[in-house]
Amino acid sequence: NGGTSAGSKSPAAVSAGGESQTGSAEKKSGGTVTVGFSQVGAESDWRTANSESMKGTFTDANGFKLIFDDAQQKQENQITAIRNFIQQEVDYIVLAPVTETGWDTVLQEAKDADIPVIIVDRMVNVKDDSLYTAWVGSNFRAEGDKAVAWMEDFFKSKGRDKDTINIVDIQGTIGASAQIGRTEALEAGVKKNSNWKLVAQQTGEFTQAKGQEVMESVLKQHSNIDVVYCENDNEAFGAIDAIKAAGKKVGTDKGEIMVLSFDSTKAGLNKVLSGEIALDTECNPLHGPRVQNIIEKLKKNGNVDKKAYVDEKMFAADDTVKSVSAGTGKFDVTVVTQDVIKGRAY
Amino acid sequence: MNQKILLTMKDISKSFPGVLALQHVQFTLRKGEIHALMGENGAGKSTLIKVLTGVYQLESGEIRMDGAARPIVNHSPQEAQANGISTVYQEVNLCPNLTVAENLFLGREPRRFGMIDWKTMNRKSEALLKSLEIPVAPAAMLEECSLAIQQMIAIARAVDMRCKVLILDEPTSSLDDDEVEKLFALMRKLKAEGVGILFVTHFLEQVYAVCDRITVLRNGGFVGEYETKDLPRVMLVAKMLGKDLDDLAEIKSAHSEHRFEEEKVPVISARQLGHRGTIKPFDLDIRKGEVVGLTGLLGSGRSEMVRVLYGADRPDCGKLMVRGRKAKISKPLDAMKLGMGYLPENRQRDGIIAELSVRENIIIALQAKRGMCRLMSRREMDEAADRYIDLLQIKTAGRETPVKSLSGGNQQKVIIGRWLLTHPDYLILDEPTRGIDIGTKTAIQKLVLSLADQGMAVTFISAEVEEMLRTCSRMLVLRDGRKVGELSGDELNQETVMQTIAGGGEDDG
Amino acid sequence: MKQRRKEKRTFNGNTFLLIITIGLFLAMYIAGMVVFSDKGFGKPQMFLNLLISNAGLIVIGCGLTIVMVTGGIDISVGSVIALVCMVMADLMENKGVSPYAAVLAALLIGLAFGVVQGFLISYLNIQPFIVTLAGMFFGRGLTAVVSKEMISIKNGLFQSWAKCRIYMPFGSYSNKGKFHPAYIYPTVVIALAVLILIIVMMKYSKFGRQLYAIGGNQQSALMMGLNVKRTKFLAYVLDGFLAGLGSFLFCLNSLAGFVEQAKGFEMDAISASVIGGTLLTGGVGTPIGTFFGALIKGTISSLITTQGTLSSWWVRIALSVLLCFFIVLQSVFAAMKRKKHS
Amino acid sequence: MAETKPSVWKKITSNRLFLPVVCLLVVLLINVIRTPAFFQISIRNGVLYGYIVDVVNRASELVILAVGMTLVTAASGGQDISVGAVMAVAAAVCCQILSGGKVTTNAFQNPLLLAIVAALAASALCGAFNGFLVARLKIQPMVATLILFTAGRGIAQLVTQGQITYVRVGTYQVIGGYIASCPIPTPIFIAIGTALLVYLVLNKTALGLSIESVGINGSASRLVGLNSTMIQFLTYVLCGLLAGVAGIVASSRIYSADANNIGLNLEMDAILAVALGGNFLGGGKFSLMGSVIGAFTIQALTTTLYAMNVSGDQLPVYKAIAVVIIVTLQSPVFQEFLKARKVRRRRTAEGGSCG
Ligand SMILES: Nc1ncnc2c1ncn2[C@@H]1O[C@H](COP(=O)(O)OP(=O)(O)OP(=O)(O)O)[C@@H](O)[C@H]1O
Ligand SMILES: Nc1ncnc2c1ncn2[C@@H]1O[C@H](COP(=O)(O)OP(=O)(O)OP(=O)(O)O)[C@@H](O)[C@H]1O
Ligand SMILES: [Mg+2]
Ligand SMILES: [Mg+2]
Repeated sequence: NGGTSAGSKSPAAVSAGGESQTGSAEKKSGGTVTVGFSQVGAESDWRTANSESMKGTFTDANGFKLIFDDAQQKQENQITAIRNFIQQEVDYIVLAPVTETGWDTVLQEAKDADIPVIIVDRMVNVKDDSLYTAWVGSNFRAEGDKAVAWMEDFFKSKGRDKDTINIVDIQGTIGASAQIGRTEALEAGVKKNSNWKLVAQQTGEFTQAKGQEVMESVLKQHSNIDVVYCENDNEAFGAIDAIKAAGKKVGTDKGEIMVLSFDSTKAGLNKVLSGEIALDTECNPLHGPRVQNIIEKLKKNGNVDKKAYVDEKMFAADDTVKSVSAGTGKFDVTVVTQDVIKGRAY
Repeated sequence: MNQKILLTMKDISKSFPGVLALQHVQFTLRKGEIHALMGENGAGKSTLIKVLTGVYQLESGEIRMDGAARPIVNHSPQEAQANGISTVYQEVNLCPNLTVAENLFLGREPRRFGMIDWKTMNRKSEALLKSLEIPVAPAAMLEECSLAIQQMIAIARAVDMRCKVLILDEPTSSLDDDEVEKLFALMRKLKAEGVGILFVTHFLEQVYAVCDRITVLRNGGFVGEYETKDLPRVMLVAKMLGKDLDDLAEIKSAHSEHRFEEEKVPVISARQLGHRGTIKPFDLDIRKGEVVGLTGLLGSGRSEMVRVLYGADRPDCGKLMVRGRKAKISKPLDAMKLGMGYLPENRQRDGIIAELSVRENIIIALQAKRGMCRLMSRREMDEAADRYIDLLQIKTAGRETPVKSLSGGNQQKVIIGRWLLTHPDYLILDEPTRGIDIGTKTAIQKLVLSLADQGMAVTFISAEVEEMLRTCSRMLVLRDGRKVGELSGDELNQETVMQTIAGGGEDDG
Repeated sequence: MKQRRKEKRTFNGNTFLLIITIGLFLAMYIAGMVVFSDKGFGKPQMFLNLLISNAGLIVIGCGLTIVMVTGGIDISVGSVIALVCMVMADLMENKGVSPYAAVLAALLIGLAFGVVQGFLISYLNIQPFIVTLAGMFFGRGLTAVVSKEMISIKNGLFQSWAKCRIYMPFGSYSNKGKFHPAYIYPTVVIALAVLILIIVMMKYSKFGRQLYAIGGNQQSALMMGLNVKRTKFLAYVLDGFLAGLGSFLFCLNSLAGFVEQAKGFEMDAISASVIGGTLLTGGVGTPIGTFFGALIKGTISSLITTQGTLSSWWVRIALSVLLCFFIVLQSVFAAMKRKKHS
Repeated sequence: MAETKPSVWKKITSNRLFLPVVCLLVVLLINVIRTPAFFQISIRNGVLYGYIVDVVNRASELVILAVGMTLVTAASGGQDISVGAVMAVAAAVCCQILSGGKVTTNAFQNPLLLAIVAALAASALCGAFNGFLVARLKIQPMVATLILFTAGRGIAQLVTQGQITYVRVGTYQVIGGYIASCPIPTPIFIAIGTALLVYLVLNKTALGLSIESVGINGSASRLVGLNSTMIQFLTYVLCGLLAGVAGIVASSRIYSADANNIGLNLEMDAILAVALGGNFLGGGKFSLMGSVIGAFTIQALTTTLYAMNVSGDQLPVYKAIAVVIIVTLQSPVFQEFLKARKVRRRRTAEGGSCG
């Protein structure tokens, strides 16, 4: 499957870990570096792209030996895997945690064994920050905030900032970090804008089928929905189908239902291109080069940032809103074209 | 007769959907007596016992123990046990996954420091088994024991519990004479100790051998209570059936004469057929119209021999010819296609398909023989079922009644009907009359003979030598899985058979 | 006059299977030690990790064995873990309750599940699968009612329990030549203690033997004068209690509460029990078998982790191929035994 | 014997399907009260539209699975927990063939028929694997099917290379959508067709009787000439095949193969459907209709709870309570209890009139 295995060479990746190619040459002389990577599983395209990115980076050719473990979405499996890595005396442990919580004991064991731990994707929530060396990942709350800010700007520019906006939130799997961050952002947005009304909130479990089922049900209860805030692309696909089946229109005009989504997979961006998804906020899975970058630095005893957020883009169907400011910064909104989609790795 | 009254049951009634199983039945048991409960299949004997021990809820009537003023109701077998009633039920009720010792002592295990004392339990079991001469090790798993052994273990368990009332529901149905004698000795001993024993059996001799009193039930109703010595056999039978029975002894005479037109080619002929571990290679020829009996002691391998013939166990040596042609039988269906039928000995395990209706149980073998795709029409099924319900006088609320709610004897009849329906050329009957009442037993014996007259070859196994003598034209004697003798003609008498079984016979091989 | 056959058998079919299971486990582990000797598979800590990771599984597996021996099943255990972990986390972190009280709550929750499910199953005679399936839904749903967010347990005392290491007198040298003594956590001690207790109970108590009797033939057990309903009820209560206790151990390992926790754990526990020789139809099974079942499952995943080059889907496939191999081998041995016997 | 002719009412109440149907009706009744719009059916875009349509439509996969699960349960006294995973395998095979190995396609790369046949063959093969383990090697059903339960989604991912494969072709969506101008969703036809077909096969041949017989007493069935092994094996193959059908329907609904999520947790619902239909999970006598009704009950329950705006993650709590109530109502002990109470009340009434 060409699209994914080329992951590490995608533009997004290069922007983060530019020096990776040169670094690897020097690595060979210094002996191979063993990296134990505990991955959540393969529950979504995003995750698969993430795994492929890691595998594509930590290759023998680059001077690495990757021990890959798939935890099948179970935290206890990850804990076991890390203990296993410790016994194997790997040089680095990379952990994409299933959950944010519950890592104190096992990370302590890693620390006692002098193995640096690099966390990717979700953050871990531990009492003692020194238990991990660095973190690379997405800020789900920021993603949500960006989408909310875009929505505010969009309605303002359309002159609908006084109208009542009925919003449906199709949540991700309850308890997942992405769900928590994105839901929080929306709820904060609803609180802030008194004309926004959250008319329904239901989990679509990050799947198309559930997203569709939930949307079907919601459509039967509410006739005047303005926005569907889907917490990933798959849910958005399902919701769009349900909306169409109910004889309503997807779109950004008044009377139509506007669909917001996250992830920005190729399939998602195609929907943006066709105007069915109004805004798709990116969630970048290509962490391999970034982690490699950190390891190179650590090898040279250099300092690394404790936390590194991946910068993520926003893709919109039109240029009504050119950029939004949310949280700490200002973010540009990319209008999706065929070229943008071609350039995507996943 | 002013023996102390142990137990009285008054006006007991019990009904099941569509059946009035008991109507105003009386029963009185005195201290130190053996009291027979008699009746046809489905008369309500087992039901009465189950009402007494709390397996079924009592509908009306009352039960008193020890002549106490207040009636008791046993809500569960546990309560009955606590009240001093210990029971051996008609169908063996033991746990197959436990050892023999555990089955003997379950619920009353010897303990030390609150923990089960396995050593003592095994030792006690060993002693108990020895005293009853049950040839089995305490540590053996129950499921590995033959049905007869299981039955004896159940009896051992019941008698070893110190009880006031002992109930034995057809305990002798799968025992041979030796075992029965042992059981009787034991019953007499308990009787002397003052235990009251309720005894159900279909063997009249046994009743007259041990019982002091007889209560007769018919069709769920109470017929009467009699002193054994005041009630001659014919009277007893008449009371049970509600009519006189034509003479038992006569059935063979008319028939045993035309036994000669032996055909050249046997229907079944086995050559050095055997099954490792259970049955040594044997030769056997059975011709059309012949009834061949298999006899031997408990565990002598009679059942194993017929299972090998039928393909229920795959023989690992020798060959089998059916009507002169070499037959390959690897599974029962092959045997059925060749015109064989097999009534297994263990009704519960291998016979009835409990939740299915009487109709389905009767037609299932014929249906299987015809194949998946040729479903019998509903009318055909109904007719077949009705025919055999009628012919065998199966007592059932209807042909759609689940077979499990029939009385033990009637279940047996259903299975006999099942095999008759397939019209086999060769029918194997492994203890077909187990648990069958005296009236029907004769009917079945007659049926077997008339089938033989029509040209069917039959192999007949029975624990009762007398019954075999009445029906068989030839008898094979087995010992320890080996065929040790073949008797026919004049040799067919009680004495010779017994001698051969015991091993006094000269013709070994 | 009568020929008597004395049965001379040192062990029956089930004991034989248990020995086979243990033998296969040893064979597998030793094979792992040979193949992955360079990857630390031979270290004693690797084995102890097996116990550490599976402490909760062992305790809950024991509970499941109890109900499975009666012919029942309990598929609510995964949800009970989630609920217990969540409640404990919530109590300690949000309500400021002491860890002792939280542990008590955990045990009570387990007990409550046991009592309710046991009542429905034994007194109302509803099929165990369905009752505990409802229990599974209920527990998971209730977890979400308590909190939809993950809660991390940061309580000092609780963390000190979780991190308290018990060092062994032996250990191993690392590649750098440093000596690391092997260690276990208190969870292992608790799990092993429970295991031994349950083994003794199943073999030497009246209650234990009644469980087997009921599983062997419920009708017979009733006719033999056992109180079937009460015994079954108690089995589920005990199972619930052990589920609560196991959840506590699980929580010590994972230090967190969240809705999706221990999803599918019931299948792990059931398969551990079954690999250890328990029959789903009842009457057969031992806690010691379950213990080895859990170790076998742990070893299989440990082997795959150590191998470390499979992609996600191959991991699943490899896991089940090993599992399949194991189960089939077991059944072949069982069949051979049966054949020899009859 | 005083046999009164059973009244019509008694005849109805003693029917096996009586309670399952009542339970379904009660669930629907709750809807009438809580969500009056529940029974409104309108036509939108030329197709039927309304809650009740959703229930019937969404229940389709469950109905198909429940049919297979019923057979397996009846014949082997155990359940096939791999059906959800087998659905994913079928979906993966189907979509992968249609897309010709690409992640997304807008035109069939291979004929639809080929894809469907291959998918069904794959799922039947899975069923055969389960059947072999259960019927031939005598491994306990739940454990035997645990193997594919774990491996199934792995295999599906292997087929799709861990990607969600999209088949964006209108024809493919017909299976999970609508046929040309027919207002009724296709899955409903497929579900009812499958159930009917299986029902006919069972009742026009001796298969139904044989399955029951084998499930009740395998050793007795063997002795009357039934091939117990073969029959058990067959039910598993059929169960696998039906899971394949359900998998294709589910995949067509989302015109993609989502190996991780197609049929997720559906095995539990299928087993629940069998039980709610009044079937005994220990094997033996069964009622196909009961299971179908059970499947509708579950879906009605889910849709109801959605309609009542119960949050998705708390939904299981209510589902559990409803399930417990339903099975308690159906439990013989409870019915006995009710009957005893009725008798007692009648008796006291009679006693009162006498005295
Ligand atoms: N559980 C039950 N459900 C329905 N009917 C039953 C049930 N048990 C017994 N019966 C019916 O009650 C009647 C009496 O049966 P019971 O078993 O007491 O006969 P029995 O005298 O013991 O006969 P047998 O000599 O054949 O053992 C029979 O007609 C039988 O069909
Ligand atoms: N299920 C079994 N497992 C192990 N051994 C058995 C089993 N059934 C029978 N046997 C043994 O096989 C031998 C032959 O038993 P079989 O049942 O054929 O005897 P039988 O002559 O038919 O006597 P009966 O039927 O009166 O008990 C006996 O020693 C018995 O203990
Ligand atoms: Mg009887
Ligand atoms: Mg015999």
